[in-house]
Amino acid sequence: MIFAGVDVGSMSAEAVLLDEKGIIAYSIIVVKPNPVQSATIVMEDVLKQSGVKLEDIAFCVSTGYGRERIPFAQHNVSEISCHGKGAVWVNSKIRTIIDIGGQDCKVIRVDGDGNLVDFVMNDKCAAGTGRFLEGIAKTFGMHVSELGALALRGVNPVPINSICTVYTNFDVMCFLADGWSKEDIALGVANVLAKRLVTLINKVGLEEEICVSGGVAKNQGVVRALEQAIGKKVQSLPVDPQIVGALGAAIFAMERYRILGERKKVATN
Amino acid sequence: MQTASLKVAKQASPLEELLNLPLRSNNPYIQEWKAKGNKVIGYVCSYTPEELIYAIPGVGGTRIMPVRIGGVGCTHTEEADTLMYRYICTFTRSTLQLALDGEYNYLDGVVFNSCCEHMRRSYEFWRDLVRPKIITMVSVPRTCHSETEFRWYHEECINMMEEIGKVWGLNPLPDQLLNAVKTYNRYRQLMMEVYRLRALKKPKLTGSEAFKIMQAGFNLPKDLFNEKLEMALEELKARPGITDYRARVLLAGSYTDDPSLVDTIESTGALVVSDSLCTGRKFVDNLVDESSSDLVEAVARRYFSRITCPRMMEDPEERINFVKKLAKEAEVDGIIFQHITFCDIHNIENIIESEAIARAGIPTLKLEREYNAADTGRLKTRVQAFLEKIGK
Amino acid sequence: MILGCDIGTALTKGVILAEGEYIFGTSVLTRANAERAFEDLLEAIRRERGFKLDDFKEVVITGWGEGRIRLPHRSEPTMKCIAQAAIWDLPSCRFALCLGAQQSSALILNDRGKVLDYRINDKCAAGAGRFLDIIFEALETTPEESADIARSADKKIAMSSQCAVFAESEVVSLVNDGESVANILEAIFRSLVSGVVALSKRLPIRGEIIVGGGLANNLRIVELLEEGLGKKVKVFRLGPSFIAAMGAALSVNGGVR
Amino acid sequence: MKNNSSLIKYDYLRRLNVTCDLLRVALSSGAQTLPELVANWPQIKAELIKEHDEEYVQHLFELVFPEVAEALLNPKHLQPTIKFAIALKKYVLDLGKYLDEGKPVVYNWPTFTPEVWYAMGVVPVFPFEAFAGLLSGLYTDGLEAENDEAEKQGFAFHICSFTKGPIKAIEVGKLPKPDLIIKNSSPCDSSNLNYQYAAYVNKCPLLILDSPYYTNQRALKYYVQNVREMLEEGQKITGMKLDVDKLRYHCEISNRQMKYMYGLQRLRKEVPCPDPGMMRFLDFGTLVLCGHSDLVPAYLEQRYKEVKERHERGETFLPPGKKEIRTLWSWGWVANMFYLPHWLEETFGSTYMECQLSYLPEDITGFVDTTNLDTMLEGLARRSMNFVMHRTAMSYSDIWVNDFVTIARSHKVDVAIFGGNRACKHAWTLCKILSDALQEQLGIPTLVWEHDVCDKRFMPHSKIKELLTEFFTTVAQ
Repeated sequence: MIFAGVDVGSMSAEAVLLDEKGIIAYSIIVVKPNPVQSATIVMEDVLKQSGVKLEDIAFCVSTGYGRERIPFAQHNVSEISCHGKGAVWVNSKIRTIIDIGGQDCKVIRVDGDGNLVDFVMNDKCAAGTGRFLEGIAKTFGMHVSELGALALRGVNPVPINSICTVYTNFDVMCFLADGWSKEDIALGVANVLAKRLVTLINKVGLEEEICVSGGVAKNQGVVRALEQAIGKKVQSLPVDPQIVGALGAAIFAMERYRILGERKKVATN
Repeated sequence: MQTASLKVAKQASPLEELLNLPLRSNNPYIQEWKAKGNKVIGYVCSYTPEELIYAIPGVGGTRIMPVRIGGVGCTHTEEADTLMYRYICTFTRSTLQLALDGEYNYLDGVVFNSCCEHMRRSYEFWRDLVRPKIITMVSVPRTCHSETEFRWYHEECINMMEEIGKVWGLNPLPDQLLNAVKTYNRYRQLMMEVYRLRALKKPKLTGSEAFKIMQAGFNLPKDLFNEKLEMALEELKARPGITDYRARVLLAGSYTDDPSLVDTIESTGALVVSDSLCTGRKFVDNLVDESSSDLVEAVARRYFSRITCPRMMEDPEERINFVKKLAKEAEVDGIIFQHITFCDIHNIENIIESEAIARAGIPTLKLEREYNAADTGRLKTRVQAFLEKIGK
Repeated sequence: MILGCDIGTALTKGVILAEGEYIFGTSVLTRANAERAFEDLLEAIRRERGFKLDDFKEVVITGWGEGRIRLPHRSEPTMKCIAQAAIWDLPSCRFALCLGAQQSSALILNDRGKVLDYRINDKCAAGAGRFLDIIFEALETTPEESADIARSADKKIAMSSQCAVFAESEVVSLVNDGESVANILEAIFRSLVSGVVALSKRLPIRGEIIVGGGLANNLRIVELLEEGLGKKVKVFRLGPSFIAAMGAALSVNGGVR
Repeated sequence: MKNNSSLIKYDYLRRLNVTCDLLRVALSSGAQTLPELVANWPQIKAELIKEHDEEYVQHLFELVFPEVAEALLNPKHLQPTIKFAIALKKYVLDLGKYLDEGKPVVYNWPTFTPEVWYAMGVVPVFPFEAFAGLLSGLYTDGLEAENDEAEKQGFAFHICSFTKGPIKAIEVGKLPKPDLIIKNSSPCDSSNLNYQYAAYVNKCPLLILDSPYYTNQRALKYYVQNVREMLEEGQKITGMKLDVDKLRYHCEISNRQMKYMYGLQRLRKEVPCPDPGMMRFLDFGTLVLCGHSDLVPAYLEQRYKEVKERHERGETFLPPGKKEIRTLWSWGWVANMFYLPHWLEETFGSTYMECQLSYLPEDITGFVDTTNLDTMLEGLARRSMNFVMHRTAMSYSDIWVNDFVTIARSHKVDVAIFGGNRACKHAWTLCKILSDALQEQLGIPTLVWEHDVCDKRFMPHSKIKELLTEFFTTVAQ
């Protein structure tokens, strides 16, 4: 029995196929402007990888900001729940998930079954989101994934005080012009991002174990800065942190299918 | 044009009418009312003793109707932003903007309150830029517990009546006062009936509909509204009732008259079955003692003895118990505490109330939002996650 | 000769005066490096007109990068420069706007070009030039053609995003919901201009209005500005970007006579 | 000092206590510059550790804003600041003793001056200025930690840090738990709700002294009646008795304070202004301590004497050759940047006229008639209704606007600075009205900028200097 989860975010879309034994396949793409389009492409890709056919999928749950518009999903769940569910599924000790997405940044607290205990979401400002790092990477003329390693080599972080992402980009250009090393700038950026995360984290509090999901989790610089800022260790996940949301959706698909199945039984008896 | 819109309105059933009543000067009944030479007075806060305005006999048998000033339908706040800077709440800026755009030109007068810092300080802009024929202030103390405060408020009520009276009419006679008081008591009782229908296992109407009815109540002469609501209630009772909802929630916090917030909440499958808002349940809480020999005083008493707004610096316990009581009545699954950005009062009050409510074991969600329903997607995600959190 | 130079966050502009008469102006990209931008500017001037640094009796510098220039020079506050240039361009001007890449400013001045009062907004990028660059990129259009496109808008749409970065993604999703580029651009311009209008109205608007700064190159923005202020607006004669540079040059020996 | 003493137990009290001695001893050490002060530190410390813990003293010394220390060493500030420290010390010791005796802990909002409480034998706590203001003005760590605590719980960034910090300080044990809180219903929702919250979480009564929305006789009568009821209740709750003669004693002290206050206000009209701006901040402190002891008027007498003599000698404290720019602070001082007025005097010759936190309308507030209880209560009530921050906030914004246009005229003001606390909603509603009036009626420019009064992170000092430099170099010449 195969279940699917698809997560359409503002920067990337992910799909995960799942059966009782575990993850069959997953795919990550850069979003197409239209969520339905993104969902379809990422789903086709994961099907192609695994050789599974769409009609073989018993149940599909969608999540992310495009979640309500996905034609082939029978049900949708908020990305907040999905990240919680997914993280605990891969590491049952996880109780707090810090999800840094393209536009949203969420701190999610869950119980042992991955069900929500509490959560908080950033206000409507790009500061402290994936976009923020993307902008910096662009300024450096490199891919966002390279920033992390760069920051790890930083020694004297640059002091960044502008609040607005757009201005931070400009500050970064100035630091470059003033002869700061990319490493130190990347470190400064990681630190300021971590600082912004902490103010959010403070609102719900932390319970260990802690993990970071979403694309930014791959940025070791940010993760280390975050660990220093909260004074706690962050668990690295055994799966690609970017698929946690889609994975959670797939798990919900599995659970939901069972519940519906039982309801049917009850109905038929 | 007027009569046309009137006809259209008249064809609809009383319930449909209340649910689709056009805003402000497009409201056919307000057009009708004004056409007869009657006056309309706007007010900004639930501590305005409405029935006293309604009781004032106008010149030549004309009447005076109070309407509550809101910000529904405000699409921009450019001028208001220029005047008030960004730290003022979007509700205040929206109402002011509507006024500057002439949306409130149909008002013959405006009654302000020393209600909250944001709203009270927009008085000066109304006075100097909007310039209604009458603009008056009712200074409301921040405690209801002392006779001195009550006497002050009582005097304020009398002064307000006289100020309006001396321009357009006389001071009301006892029977005129009694009629107004009876009408408003009836209004509150009927609205409580609406709350009863919302609290049923199978609620007879959605939260969104309830807010539209409340909105209509703010903008019709109460006698007429009562008439229509009585019929509307029969229509509602005849309904099968809503069963396909996902969760029952209570809405608390900042001023909310715009149904769009409730629409956003209900678009997740939740049903708003009750509220503790000054535009809702608090507004119709408590009745005036009709048997009193001094009805003006009795009216003032009602406003001082109803469940308080947190702008009153006292009784958090009472307000918490009030919310608990409502939650029990309507058997809610959770409570959504929302506040408009920069609303100091409900920002802190929501912390006090929600922490106490959470301790009592009722799930709560705190939402910060702008008055005008922008950013609905993110609000919706929060609400949906809340429902998932409480296993709905 | 006098060299007036305005080192902005996006462009570095230079204006040359001889006997108080304008003779030449040019600009180069700043690329966040004031020192290099200034050298590039001098190089451009040499290349295009053959003037060398020591041809200039005085070098006056203003703008974001001024503090970073090691070469001995005289510095002037930007707002003063704008006022000087505005009064030079239009003696009856009493209100000037400068819509820069990171900051918009509004100021009132007297008949001698003295700044009487001003307001600035630089809290966040919404409403600044840099915001537009992001949008143009997202819409795959250019500043030059954007004005005409916006004019052809056939309906008003509301932008909910205050944040420039979110506006970008909002714009992208609008495009994909089949919204026309024209309508989106128009909406963006309107929301941007409404910010500038609000800023302007924080001051008593008197006399005639001069507008400078890169955004004023966009005629649609200027039109909307006139609509919003309910007054005619004159774009700085030498090209809006040069307003502060010209003012810097004019500031020598008491500025405009 | 015993370790169970309140002045040790509660860090804010401890800080305030050490601060008084630190200021007095350090400023009396003969040092005239910061390096000299640092050189003298060993002797200063030796003096301080007679009473206080060495580590703590050392730590606090390292936290002092160097700019503040440097500024206070300036002759124009030196003597008054010492006198202030001595007056404050007396209050701190009285408070410590009072608390150690286990008497009821009373928090008092400063807009009704505390003579009545002294007359009951109560020594109230003034979280607002004595702690939030002074601690964030003197020390680099300020109240940020407490503000963050509040924000963790959901208090918005724009809830006033004047109250948010100290209220949290109670919860984290840096201030004693209140048995009674007294709060005017003005100036703002932010403070009202903060105090309501404090009363709720500490389960103590909150006495609301309701500020009417008008300033007429009826309002005064009403307000006096409220004061009476507050006192009745206050006596019931604390079980302490108001002594009329004691009240007269303390009112006479505060009357003497007012005499010098008004005198200073009048002298500020002189050109050049003989009154250094930084001292407004300490003046406010003495308004909060109103009538506590003879040492309070002693500070103001010192201030008045110096300023008057400076004026009579026709001298100015501005750097030689600096042209005076007479500056109206149309909001108020920035607590977390105590030294700002000094920096402005030194850099731009900008002198400090009045602000919302310094201006008392002498003709209305006058003096308290000490004939009998009634006359005293009426006098105190009238003063309170027209008190700094109360007069401007409790009623229509016209009062603030008219006051400041009048001041701008009478003080021959050149420019205005509206550095608005971001929490101060009612200020942001009248900012445009006021700046328009100044510009249109008097041609006075206003620099409008935002800060957070007790949290320097929102508007870093460097940024504030930038803004002010641009302003003064642009319009003020």
